[in-house]
Amino acid sequence: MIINGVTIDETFAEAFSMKATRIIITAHNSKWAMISAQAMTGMATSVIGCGCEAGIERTLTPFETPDGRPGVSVMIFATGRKALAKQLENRVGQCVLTSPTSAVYAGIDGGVALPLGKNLRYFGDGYQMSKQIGGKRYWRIPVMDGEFLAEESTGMKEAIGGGNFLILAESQPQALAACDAAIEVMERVRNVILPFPGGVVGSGSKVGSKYKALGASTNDAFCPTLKGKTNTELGPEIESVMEIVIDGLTEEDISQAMRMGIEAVCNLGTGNGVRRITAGNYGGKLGPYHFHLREIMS
Amino acid sequence: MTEISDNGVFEEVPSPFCGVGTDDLAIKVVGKVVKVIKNGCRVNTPAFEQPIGDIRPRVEGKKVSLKVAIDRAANLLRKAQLPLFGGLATDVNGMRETLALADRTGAIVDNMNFEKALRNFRVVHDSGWINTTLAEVKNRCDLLVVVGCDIEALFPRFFERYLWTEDCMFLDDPGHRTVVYLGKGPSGPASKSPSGKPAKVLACPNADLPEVLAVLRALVKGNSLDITGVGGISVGELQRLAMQLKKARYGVVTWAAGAMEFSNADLTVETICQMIKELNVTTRCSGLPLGGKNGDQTSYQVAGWQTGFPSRIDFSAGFPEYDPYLNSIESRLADGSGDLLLWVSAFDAEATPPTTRLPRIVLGRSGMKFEKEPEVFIPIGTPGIDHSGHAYRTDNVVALRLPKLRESSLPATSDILAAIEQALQET
Amino acid sequence: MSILTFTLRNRPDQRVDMSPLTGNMLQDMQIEDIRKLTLRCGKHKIEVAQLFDIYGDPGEEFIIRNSCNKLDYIGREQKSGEISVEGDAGAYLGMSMTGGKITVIGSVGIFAACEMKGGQIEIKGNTGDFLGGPLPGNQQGMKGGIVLVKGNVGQRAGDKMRRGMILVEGNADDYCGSRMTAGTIAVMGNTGRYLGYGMKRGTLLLWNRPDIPPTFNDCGSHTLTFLSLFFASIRGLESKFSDPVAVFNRVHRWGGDMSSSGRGELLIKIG
Amino acid sequence: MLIKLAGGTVYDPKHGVNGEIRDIFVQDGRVVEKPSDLKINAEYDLSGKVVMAGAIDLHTHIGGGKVNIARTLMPEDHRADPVHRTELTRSGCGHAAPSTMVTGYRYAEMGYTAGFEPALLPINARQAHMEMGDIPILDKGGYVMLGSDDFLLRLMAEKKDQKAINDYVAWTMVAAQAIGVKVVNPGGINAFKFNQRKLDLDENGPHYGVSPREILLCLATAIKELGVTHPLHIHGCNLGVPGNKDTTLNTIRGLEGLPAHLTHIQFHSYGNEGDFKFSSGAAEIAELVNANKNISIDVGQVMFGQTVTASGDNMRQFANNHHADPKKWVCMDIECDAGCGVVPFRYKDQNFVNALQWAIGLETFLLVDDPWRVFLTTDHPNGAPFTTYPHLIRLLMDKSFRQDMLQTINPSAAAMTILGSIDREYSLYEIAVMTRAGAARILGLQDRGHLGAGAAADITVYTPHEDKQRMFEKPDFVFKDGELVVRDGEIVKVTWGTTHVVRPEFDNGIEKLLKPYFDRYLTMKLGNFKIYNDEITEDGRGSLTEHPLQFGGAA
Repeated sequence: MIINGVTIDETFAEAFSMKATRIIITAHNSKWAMISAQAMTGMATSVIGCGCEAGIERTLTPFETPDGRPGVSVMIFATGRKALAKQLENRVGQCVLTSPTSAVYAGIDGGVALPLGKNLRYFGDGYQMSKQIGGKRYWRIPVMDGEFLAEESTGMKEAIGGGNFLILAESQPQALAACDAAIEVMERVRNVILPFPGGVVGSGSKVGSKYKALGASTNDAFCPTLKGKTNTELGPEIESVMEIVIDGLTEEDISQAMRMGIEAVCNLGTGNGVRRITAGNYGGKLGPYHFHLREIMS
Repeated sequence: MTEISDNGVFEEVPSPFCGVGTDDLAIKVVGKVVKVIKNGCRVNTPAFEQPIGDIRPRVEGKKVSLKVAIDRAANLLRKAQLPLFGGLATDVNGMRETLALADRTGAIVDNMNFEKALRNFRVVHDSGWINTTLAEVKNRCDLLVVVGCDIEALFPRFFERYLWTEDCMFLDDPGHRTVVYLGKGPSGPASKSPSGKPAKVLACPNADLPEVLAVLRALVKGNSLDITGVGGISVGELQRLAMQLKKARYGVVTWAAGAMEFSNADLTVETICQMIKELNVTTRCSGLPLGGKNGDQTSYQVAGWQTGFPSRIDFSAGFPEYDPYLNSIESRLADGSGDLLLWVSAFDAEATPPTTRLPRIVLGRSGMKFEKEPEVFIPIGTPGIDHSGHAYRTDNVVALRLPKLRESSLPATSDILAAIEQALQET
Repeated sequence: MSILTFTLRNRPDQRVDMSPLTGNMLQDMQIEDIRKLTLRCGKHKIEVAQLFDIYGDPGEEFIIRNSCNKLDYIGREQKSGEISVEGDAGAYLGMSMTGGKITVIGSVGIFAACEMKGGQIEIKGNTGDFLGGPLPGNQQGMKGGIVLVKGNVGQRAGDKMRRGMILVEGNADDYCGSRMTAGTIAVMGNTGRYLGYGMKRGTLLLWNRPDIPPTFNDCGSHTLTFLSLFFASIRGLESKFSDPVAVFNRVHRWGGDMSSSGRGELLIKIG
Repeated sequence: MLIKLAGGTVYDPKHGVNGEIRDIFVQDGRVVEKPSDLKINAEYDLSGKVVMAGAIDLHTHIGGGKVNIARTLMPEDHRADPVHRTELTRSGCGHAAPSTMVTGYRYAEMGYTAGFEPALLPINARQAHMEMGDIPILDKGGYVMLGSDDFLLRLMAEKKDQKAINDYVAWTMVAAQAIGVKVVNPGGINAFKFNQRKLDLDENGPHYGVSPREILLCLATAIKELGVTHPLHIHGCNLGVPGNKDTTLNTIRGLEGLPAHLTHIQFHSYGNEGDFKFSSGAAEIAELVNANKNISIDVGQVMFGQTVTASGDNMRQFANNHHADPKKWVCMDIECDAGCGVVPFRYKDQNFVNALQWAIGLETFLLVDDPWRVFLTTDHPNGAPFTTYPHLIRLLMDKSFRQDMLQTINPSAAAMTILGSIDREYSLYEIAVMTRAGAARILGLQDRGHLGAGAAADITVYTPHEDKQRMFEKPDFVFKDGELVVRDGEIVKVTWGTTHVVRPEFDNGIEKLLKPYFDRYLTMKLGNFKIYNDEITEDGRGSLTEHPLQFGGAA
């Protein structure tokens, strides 16, 4: 398959089962809601190194938040319920509770409950108060800037992590420009996050390493400077490869994000140095979800 | 046991009237005339000496035989859809029969003073208390806090018998006990110590007592408050009282629920009792509810063991249902659901039934007078004068054996009610 | 299809225990069987049809017409369904109900919403004492649901309340929120004396400044985020509380009752 | 009136009758030898039925101030178990602290014909008798409570001789119309009034400097010397305190061979081992009980569910108030006599401590060898209401049922008990011993608890059933003093039982000490304090039955 001169490989992205939740952070203004969200999703690119993958889903207008203030919706993915609960509590405790004027609410109702205010309340040292409003329980925790409001818990959902595609371009600036174009549209998709910095991975990895201590190492088959030294996947015209990783709640969500991203990349076409789109997989043995690029784009 | 001496004087006579279990009266009986000759008081003397009035029962104002009166009462009860049994001032056996008859006729029973007693009962229902009894007060109490009542007006011999005693097992000098009044002050000198030291009075209107007690409890807890005073009492004074309570070895806080004439006074009693519980974390302190005159406590005790509930019990469903608000006689007269009033008042001829359009059966102390003649009036004897019996005193622990002092031919409450129950079964 | 309607024929002499009639109990019954249901009335059990004229079709919804203050326990333990009371209601309205709705056009007696656990009660008139309280001896009053009173409420509203909301458009008498352990009581009118007496936790949200009880301490003026949620949650009610102009989140906060555990609050609207 | 109970399978341990088919004849309320020529007025064919004497509960709180406080404290408990009136029976309330009439009905409906109130405060004995006077059908009696009363402690502090103490004990028993003497947390209730929160066996109490051990010895000696059959009824120190088994072991050893009954011993059999510092001391205690023939016990079994605890031990009840469920409780100091504490409890099978308490009680039942010296009680209502007895009997008689129950309790507690390894199953004969013959013997009721000629015809007839709970909760017939009062588990006649008392002799000179003490320190006159016979008998339905004293070694 070739779209606008860009070759779509006959391959698939291999993705994994994860657990995910969403929370809503609000603040006095959108700036501070965003600062809190960015802080709590910081260093959350890969479960392997960070314990979770987290990202900002989107910003919310005052009409969309429970308390009528500007907000940000954040999603966080981990391999299991316990890990997710721990990361959620740590990150909300360290980055949302501490952030001035903030409040935090569930972004998913129902399902297995993950503690939000339920444990954070103890920060109140006995002065915390619970309120049940509209069938939900909230904790009001007295803090220096006023009162920190946290919903008792948020819901957890089954989710998918590791949707991806790789952009193969003639130069580094052209690969980056293609990523920018993809990210811009993919950010509009609901129920997904792009956990890596700015959504882009410049250093994709393979499983295993010659060094025993490491579980993953550089994906040499896609490293352009190793073309002559390794069993390369790259043709001579490729000088830079970048990857976009997508975590989402459902296969449809991820497929949609991939389609929109690849479309945007393909729209740039060969004239902008984009030559090929491929995807990362492990031969289909590790992850239960396979996102076939050509099916997605057909 | 009450002994009759050679000169016709009964010694060591217990009183069912005063509530505090006075049992050292000497009473001379000549014929049907009773005279208190020793240890009388404003409450007991007139109660014992009340002369006998009619001894013949009346039906619609006409003197009739006891049998006619009983049959008429039984007939009225048989027809009634919801008889109301009120007053309930009688002895243990009288109350036993009252409940038996109420159970049989599906009546509502409500003691005439329960509105007041409920201020204590709701506290026991809801949260409980730490209380003490009169002998412990006598031998241990080193600080007495009197909340909202003028003890000597209500219980004239309280101080003499239980505080300013000659002997005391655990205090070097019972005359050194400290007395503090909160709310109403004393009307006379009884609370003054033998050496002439008057009680300290932190006076406030009744309506401020809920808040004054709340402040005191907060201070006992060690909480600080924004205010400088409450009900005209400075917080400093209350802080001092809180310290006194904490330092006392055996503090006693007393109140008379009957004197707490403001709405929801049970919440104030609860505040007192919770405060006492909190004081007991480090020291000893107890409550002493005062009351129990004229058989009130007796009626609650017997109802308690026969039904589980103290008063305002509705038997109409075939089992006792307690509703301390809806089952008041007042409420059932107002809503029209009660259609017969049976009134028992064996101690006080003044304690007459409410005037109502309903037919009334009255078992009253001989001499009782009515604004409106009841359908049936049966004069009854007074326990402890006309017949023997049992009555409880205020602390609920001690039941007194009441002796018979004279031959008056006035029947006991229980005899009449049993006869009515019998008459009901016979037809 | 018309709504099942019970029209009280005469004001009964005895108080009537209406608890067998709830939305969830009647919805699957035949009209003949409903007519034969017995209600306790004083010493007697009498059939519903002796007290009421009955017409309409059984369903989750029904109407009690010509009601009076001797009909006790209306909607007791109701799980679902809707009862409309045209007239007054007696004591214990909606006691222990867990769901559904009761609307009363008139006024109600003591202990309305006693130990209520869920659902909604709307009273257009006034209520007696102990709204949302527990039975004597029980440790928890209302535990959930919403009670909206358009008139005034009696003394001791929300006694030992544990959860849920009581919304009063009119005035609240003395001892409002006594011994509350949680929950919210909002009063648009005036409140009586001894507010929050013995209150452990919970919120009294007031439109008008009351006499501050001496055992509540000043915690200053604040903008509280949770109030936005509170108002949002009742936006759907037909009430002054849902009027957008009623919404505020700036309050003066008083903490107490310091004679108890002192974690409750009076929140008084500013401005 | 002659009644023949024909062909039942009789268990009458006093006479060694173990499941033999016998006819029993009843005349004028008594069991009689087979009459030769009299006409039989009524005959009951009891073939296939089990026949025992009426059961006797020797420790049940059925009357007195603390019971009425418990009733007042628990309106919600009454609302949950209303009892309707019938043509025959009065209405009332049931469950944890039932009304007096219901107490009588429900006991009788389970085949019980006597119950003894173990905590008659002298000053409150009048009330206890009046409450018990309203308990139908059952015989009753009470143990007067001494040991924290200031008068006794004064006598001891003044080193008065044992005779003075004997006189005081006897005088009090007679004045209070008692059949025994109970001591509760000896000296401890008194110490609590001086703000002391704990009093160990060998610790001298405040003010008087008298130790609990001295009080126990002094009272147990008095009982023995006075010839009162029922040995001193002991509710020991440190009730409910983890590790209190050592106190209990020392108490038994300290009695120096004097007869004594240790009541609700389950609450006094706690070790302090394990992760939760709470463990079973039942095995050690049972071993010592087995070795000391002077000792009898009742268990005070805990059963799961709501109840209300009522005790004279306000020192310990105050300490336990934070366990109150629902959260309300009452404590009282009473008249220089004793005290009381009433605390509602909800024993939960998933609660480690409660579950282990349950197991400790059962271990005690099963490890004490001699059923003549261990009695079936829940310390009603403290461990559970008496209505749980049939369930308890099943636990004792049915190992596999016991094992099934063990599986359902808190697993940490299950792991801490040896219950699973005990194979013993009580036989019907042993049940008859512990609930009838043994109880009558230890109380000195010579004409109760057995079916020999001359015995009061208190007889219970059961249908044998694999499920012993079913068998014991609904007897076919119960006769009280020869009258059929229960048929198929329901009351068919309401009678009134007697009040059992003993009247040890004393030197009236003790009143020379008592009268001035009453006048100076108490609030009642000595003469008004005593309970006179006519107070119990005047209503025409109460009666008093005096039992003889025993000299030269009881039992």
